[in-house]
Amino acid sequence: MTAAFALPLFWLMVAGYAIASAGLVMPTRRLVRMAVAIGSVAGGAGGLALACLVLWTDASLTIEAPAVLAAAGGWLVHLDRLGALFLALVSGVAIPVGLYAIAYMRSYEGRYSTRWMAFTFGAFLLSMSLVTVAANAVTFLLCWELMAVSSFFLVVTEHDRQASVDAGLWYLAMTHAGLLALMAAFFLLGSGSADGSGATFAALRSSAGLLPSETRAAIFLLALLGCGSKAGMVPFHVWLPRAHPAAPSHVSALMSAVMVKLGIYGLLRIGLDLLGGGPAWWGTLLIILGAASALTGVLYALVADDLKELLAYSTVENVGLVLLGVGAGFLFLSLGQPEAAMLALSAALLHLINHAAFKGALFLSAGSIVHATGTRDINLLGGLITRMPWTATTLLAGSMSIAALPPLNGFVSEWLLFQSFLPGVASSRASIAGLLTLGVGALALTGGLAAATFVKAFGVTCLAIPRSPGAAHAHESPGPMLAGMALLAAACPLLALATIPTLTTITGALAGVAGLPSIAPALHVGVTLRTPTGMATMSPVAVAMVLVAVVAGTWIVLRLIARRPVHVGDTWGCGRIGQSPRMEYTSTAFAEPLRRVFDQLYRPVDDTAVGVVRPESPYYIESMTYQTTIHPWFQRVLYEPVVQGVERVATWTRALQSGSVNAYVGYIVFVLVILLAWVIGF
Amino acid sequence: MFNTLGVVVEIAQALLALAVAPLLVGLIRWVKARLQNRRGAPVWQPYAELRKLFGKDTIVSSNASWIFRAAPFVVFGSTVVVALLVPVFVTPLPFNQVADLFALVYLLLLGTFALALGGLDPGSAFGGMGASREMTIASLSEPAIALAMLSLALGAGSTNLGEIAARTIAHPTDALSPGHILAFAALFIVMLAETGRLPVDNPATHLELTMIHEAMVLEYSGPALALVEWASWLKLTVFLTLAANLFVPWGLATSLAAGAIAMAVAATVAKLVVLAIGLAVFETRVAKLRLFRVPELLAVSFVLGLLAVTSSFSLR
Amino acid sequence: MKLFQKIRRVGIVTEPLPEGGLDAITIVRPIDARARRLLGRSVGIRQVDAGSCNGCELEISGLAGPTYDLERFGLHFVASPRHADLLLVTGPVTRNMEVPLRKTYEATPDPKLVVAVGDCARDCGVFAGSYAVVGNVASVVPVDVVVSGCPPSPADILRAILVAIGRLDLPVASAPPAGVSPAGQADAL
Amino acid sequence: MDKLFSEVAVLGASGVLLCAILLVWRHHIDGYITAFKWQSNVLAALTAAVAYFGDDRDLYWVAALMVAVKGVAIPRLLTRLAARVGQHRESSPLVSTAASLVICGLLILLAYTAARPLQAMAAAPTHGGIPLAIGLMFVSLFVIVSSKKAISQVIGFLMLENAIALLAVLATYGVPLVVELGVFLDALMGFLVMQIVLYDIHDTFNTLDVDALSRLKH
Repeated sequence: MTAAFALPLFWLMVAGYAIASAGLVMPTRRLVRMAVAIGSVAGGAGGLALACLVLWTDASLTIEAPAVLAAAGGWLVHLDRLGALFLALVSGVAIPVGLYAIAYMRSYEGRYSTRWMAFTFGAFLLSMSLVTVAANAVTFLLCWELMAVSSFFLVVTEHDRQASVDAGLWYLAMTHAGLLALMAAFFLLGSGSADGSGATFAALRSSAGLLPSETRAAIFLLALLGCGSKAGMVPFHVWLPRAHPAAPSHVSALMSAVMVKLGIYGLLRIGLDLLGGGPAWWGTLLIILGAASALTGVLYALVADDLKELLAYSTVENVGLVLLGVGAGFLFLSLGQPEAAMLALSAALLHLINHAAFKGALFLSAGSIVHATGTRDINLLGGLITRMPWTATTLLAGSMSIAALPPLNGFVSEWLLFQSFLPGVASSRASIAGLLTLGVGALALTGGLAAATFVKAFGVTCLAIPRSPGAAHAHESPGPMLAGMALLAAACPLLALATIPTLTTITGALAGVAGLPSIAPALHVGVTLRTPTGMATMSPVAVAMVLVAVVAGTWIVLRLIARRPVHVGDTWGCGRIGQSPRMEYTSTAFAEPLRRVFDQLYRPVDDTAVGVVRPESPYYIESMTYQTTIHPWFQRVLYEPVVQGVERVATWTRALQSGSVNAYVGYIVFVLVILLAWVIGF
Repeated sequence: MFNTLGVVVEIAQALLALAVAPLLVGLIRWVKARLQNRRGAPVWQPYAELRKLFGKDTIVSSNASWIFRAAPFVVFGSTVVVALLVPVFVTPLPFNQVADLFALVYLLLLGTFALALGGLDPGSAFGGMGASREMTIASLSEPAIALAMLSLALGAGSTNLGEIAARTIAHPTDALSPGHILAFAALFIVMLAETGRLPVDNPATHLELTMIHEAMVLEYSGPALALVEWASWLKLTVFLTLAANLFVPWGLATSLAAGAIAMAVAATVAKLVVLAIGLAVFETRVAKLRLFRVPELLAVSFVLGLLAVTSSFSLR
Repeated sequence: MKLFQKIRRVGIVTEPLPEGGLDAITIVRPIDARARRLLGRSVGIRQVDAGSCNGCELEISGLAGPTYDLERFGLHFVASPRHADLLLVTGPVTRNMEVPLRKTYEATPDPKLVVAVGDCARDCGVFAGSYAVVGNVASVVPVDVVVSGCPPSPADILRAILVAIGRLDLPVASAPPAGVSPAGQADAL
Repeated sequence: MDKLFSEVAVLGASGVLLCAILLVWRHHIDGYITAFKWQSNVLAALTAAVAYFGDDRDLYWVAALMVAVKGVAIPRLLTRLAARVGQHRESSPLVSTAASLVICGLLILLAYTAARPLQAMAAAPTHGGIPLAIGLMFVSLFVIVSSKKAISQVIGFLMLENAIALLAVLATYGVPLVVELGVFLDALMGFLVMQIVLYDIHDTFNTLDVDALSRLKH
């Protein structure tokens, strides 16, 4: 009976996002904003309800429209549980982001076209939702491309800023390279099914097993390229730290919290569902790339001084963590340990969902800060906790979650990731045990560095004295923005408390996919998590309760026994007369020790300029400027040669373009002669 | 069998750890004073310090927010929760099921995180410096801890502390296995770094530029300072107890019989005293490292952890 | 190993605090009873050099050494006035050190004590009347106990601290130290 | 008994490897020599333990010789050498210390992965230590590759010799005494030759920085 609701809910979702897009034709700016908010909340609610329906009951949704795009195989929508999990993610984040947009879009009014923004925003949400329900190659690729194009327009919203345009171009180039790879992957996948059933996923799934192993490997690598570039996996992540900061903050939140996750979805869909897993090196490759992403992401997040760039790099890190889990899942499947694989994949997906909550909250808080202070530079912020208490609180909640601190949700999923590696370390195969041991090390280092990064991100941004007039005169953001932020921030503790239901839903979605057990193994006893191999138990609810009880108990006891007054005084500074923000530690200073430790990776370019007052003595110094820049290695090693090569080829081809008709005819004759010679010769 | 009584014993042993922590620090200070040919403060001196601090007024910087006031409670609370997890006398207890070694690490990280924010909040240069250094060391010691624990977990087949201790009690020769010894060495180095002992940080320094832990708490006064200090002493006690009861758990009670517990109390106290004296002698012997050699020390600890894991592989 | 052999050979060198010799010490004002009750067994000392010639500092640094070993009485130097219970102030207060001294006093949580060490701290000593000097310590912050001497011996300083916290008995002095006002004198000159 | 034996073997091998790690951590040539000395002594102790458990009289002699030659004589010679050429510090290593340590860790892991089949082949209770011995070889080679001073390279070579001895002890309970003696003699001769070469380098270039050797090309 419940299945009957599926179709109306689907159309509610589509209609909601259509309303958001209809902002394009609204007569007043106010109506534009209202359309976006109402549309995305309604669409999100519809999508979330639909996803829950599919996840928790045996309902499913199938819509066929073979007439549309008939030549390419027709339009086919089918929502299964794996897709529903991601649909829930898209919809769940769409609601707070829609609320947030009501107020946030105001700051763009008058400068940029909010109508166009509304249209592309609606299209972006719709296309992301449709990616999760697409059930054949053409639908999937079409929605994928729509998602890329609509988000491209959102990235270049501030089209008069060079940085935004550059970011947009990088994004466009990378995402289209990825699209080409995905098209090739689907083409290869389809080459197995001769009956021309239009490359539906069901057909691809059944025929994929018959493909030769080289083709399967090629498909996997192409999918990895296509989905990895979308997910921000190292080394295809270069667009991410540019595009996410450049986009308006509610869009950054969507891109970081949701869109990159669809890259993971694509990888799971193609690699696991359609191909059914592969040999051990697939998992190994994913683990290596995941560890590289996690470490690269967190190391660059650590030294970033731009708040949104920091968050963007931390997205790369978290995608790396998810990939570590996914890789372990692939690896265990190939080793014939489906229970361990289930644990690893569930841990990865749980982290993915948790990351959506805290990264969404963080990006929205960052947007609120940018909105209030007009800067993203952490070195110019400070003291916001007294000026913007709510924003600071949501930023703190997000920071603590992402630093994997108990009792919040990031802790639970990182704990599960650790645990999911243990069965592999205990494996008797030396190479796998060694690989996963290093994986555990990488996971731990990432966790520690992430904590340092977010002490900096929260501490320098929100605490102490403001470092610029903008920060000093900051004001709290309007209600709708706070509501959006609060929803996502509240999700952090709630998801931690609701770990067991969430995890059950995830295992339910994964059950039966590829070689995973069709009846999900229980990962818990009551409220206590328990890994199937019996390696460990942990109860997030009990940890949270005990922690809160002890902290509160300490507070009460101290109130009873130590009742001495509290005075307010100056910060101690060895008796100096006044305190100025220039005496505080800055973001750059905070990261300096770790930057020195990882000097060989960062290879910073330092530049010290000393203004000497008297030429006769170098000790009378008027001013001193210290500048340091870090040029990311992937940029230097991987991309610059490519870009230079393209430029060289372009210069060379320009020489061909003489503009003279004689030359062009000459080329034609030349080619003809060559061709004739070839025909005669062979 | 463990339920109500077990919870009571659990809480009792955490409270006892809390009560003993100042004494342990006092003992270390006393031994160090004697090794410096001084008479030194009596071993119960830390209790006098706590009593005094709880009776003093508090001065809070005008720049500080609620984070500064809340941080000591979070630091103290998270450390107490860790103390609840550690098998002090009896193993396994109900709380064993609630969290394991990895959770323990993240609980400690919660305290470090809170204290670093508390250091940054008043806006003083020292606080920022301390926070930055503390996070540097905490983050770099993370992989070493993880690998040391991995090696322990591989031996016991579990990451829950109770099972690890129980396993070693059941197989006493395991305590001498190379994986165990190397993991102990790795964890010992991490302990020095995490609890701010020599050669990483000098707990008795007065020079701001060489401080790590102390620099973060320069702004705290009165009861808040008492909480922070007590938490750091408890952290040291917890680490020493872990070292004693995970690596040489002999004497640990496996039931709630009165005789067994009495034995366990005696054994634990004896082990803690030995470790404390050992630590004091070690601290007398070594000089403080330059800050930028600390990462090298932690790299040694990481390699030790890796070696511990490899050794336990090799014995399979 | 050589280190520990040497430690064993040298043995404990701390000397017992010599009896008597309280003449150098003056209690300036009645000491807060709560401070005495609270600080009996544990005192954090913050030393403030308010313009001293470093003679007194040299003697004070002897306190922490093995011979005088102030730690045996539960006294210890701290790194921040926030942790301190007792300020040990030396030197005539120079113009540049007036605000820092006051700020240090304000930064120390109650209950707190102030011990002025040396003749300069008592009455500006040889610097009395200098244009660079604001006045004695008592003219800037409330002083509880004064130790005379140029410089006072470590034993005197130690005894003064013990007097301040009530571990040694000394009747309250009848007359406060001569309140010189060097600034006024400078004007007169 | 066999379990205890294999644990002692792995423990001893770990100890030997640990000394190598210690050597990588130290900056001073003195520290290098001390680490090498301890390594040789641990190796000798391990050899004695293998002699006891394996009931092989000859190995006791080998152990005693190890202490005498590698534990006492060579460190002394090295100290004299270092004092004479005024070398106290591996001043600017090619790779930073922390990075070297991590690389060594990875090399050990790699050695374990690579030597696992080898270990499975050897049936002796000592076989658990074989990967560690191979790891030690890698670490010694890394020390030779990454050090800039000729004297630290010499210590690296000596450590490599220790690694081979360790492998021999663990894999086959030590080669026959005669062969072992030959190896010793070889090592000693090699060391003496190197000493002469070192003096020559020092006299010619007034430094022991091996970078200076590239000047020979001109």
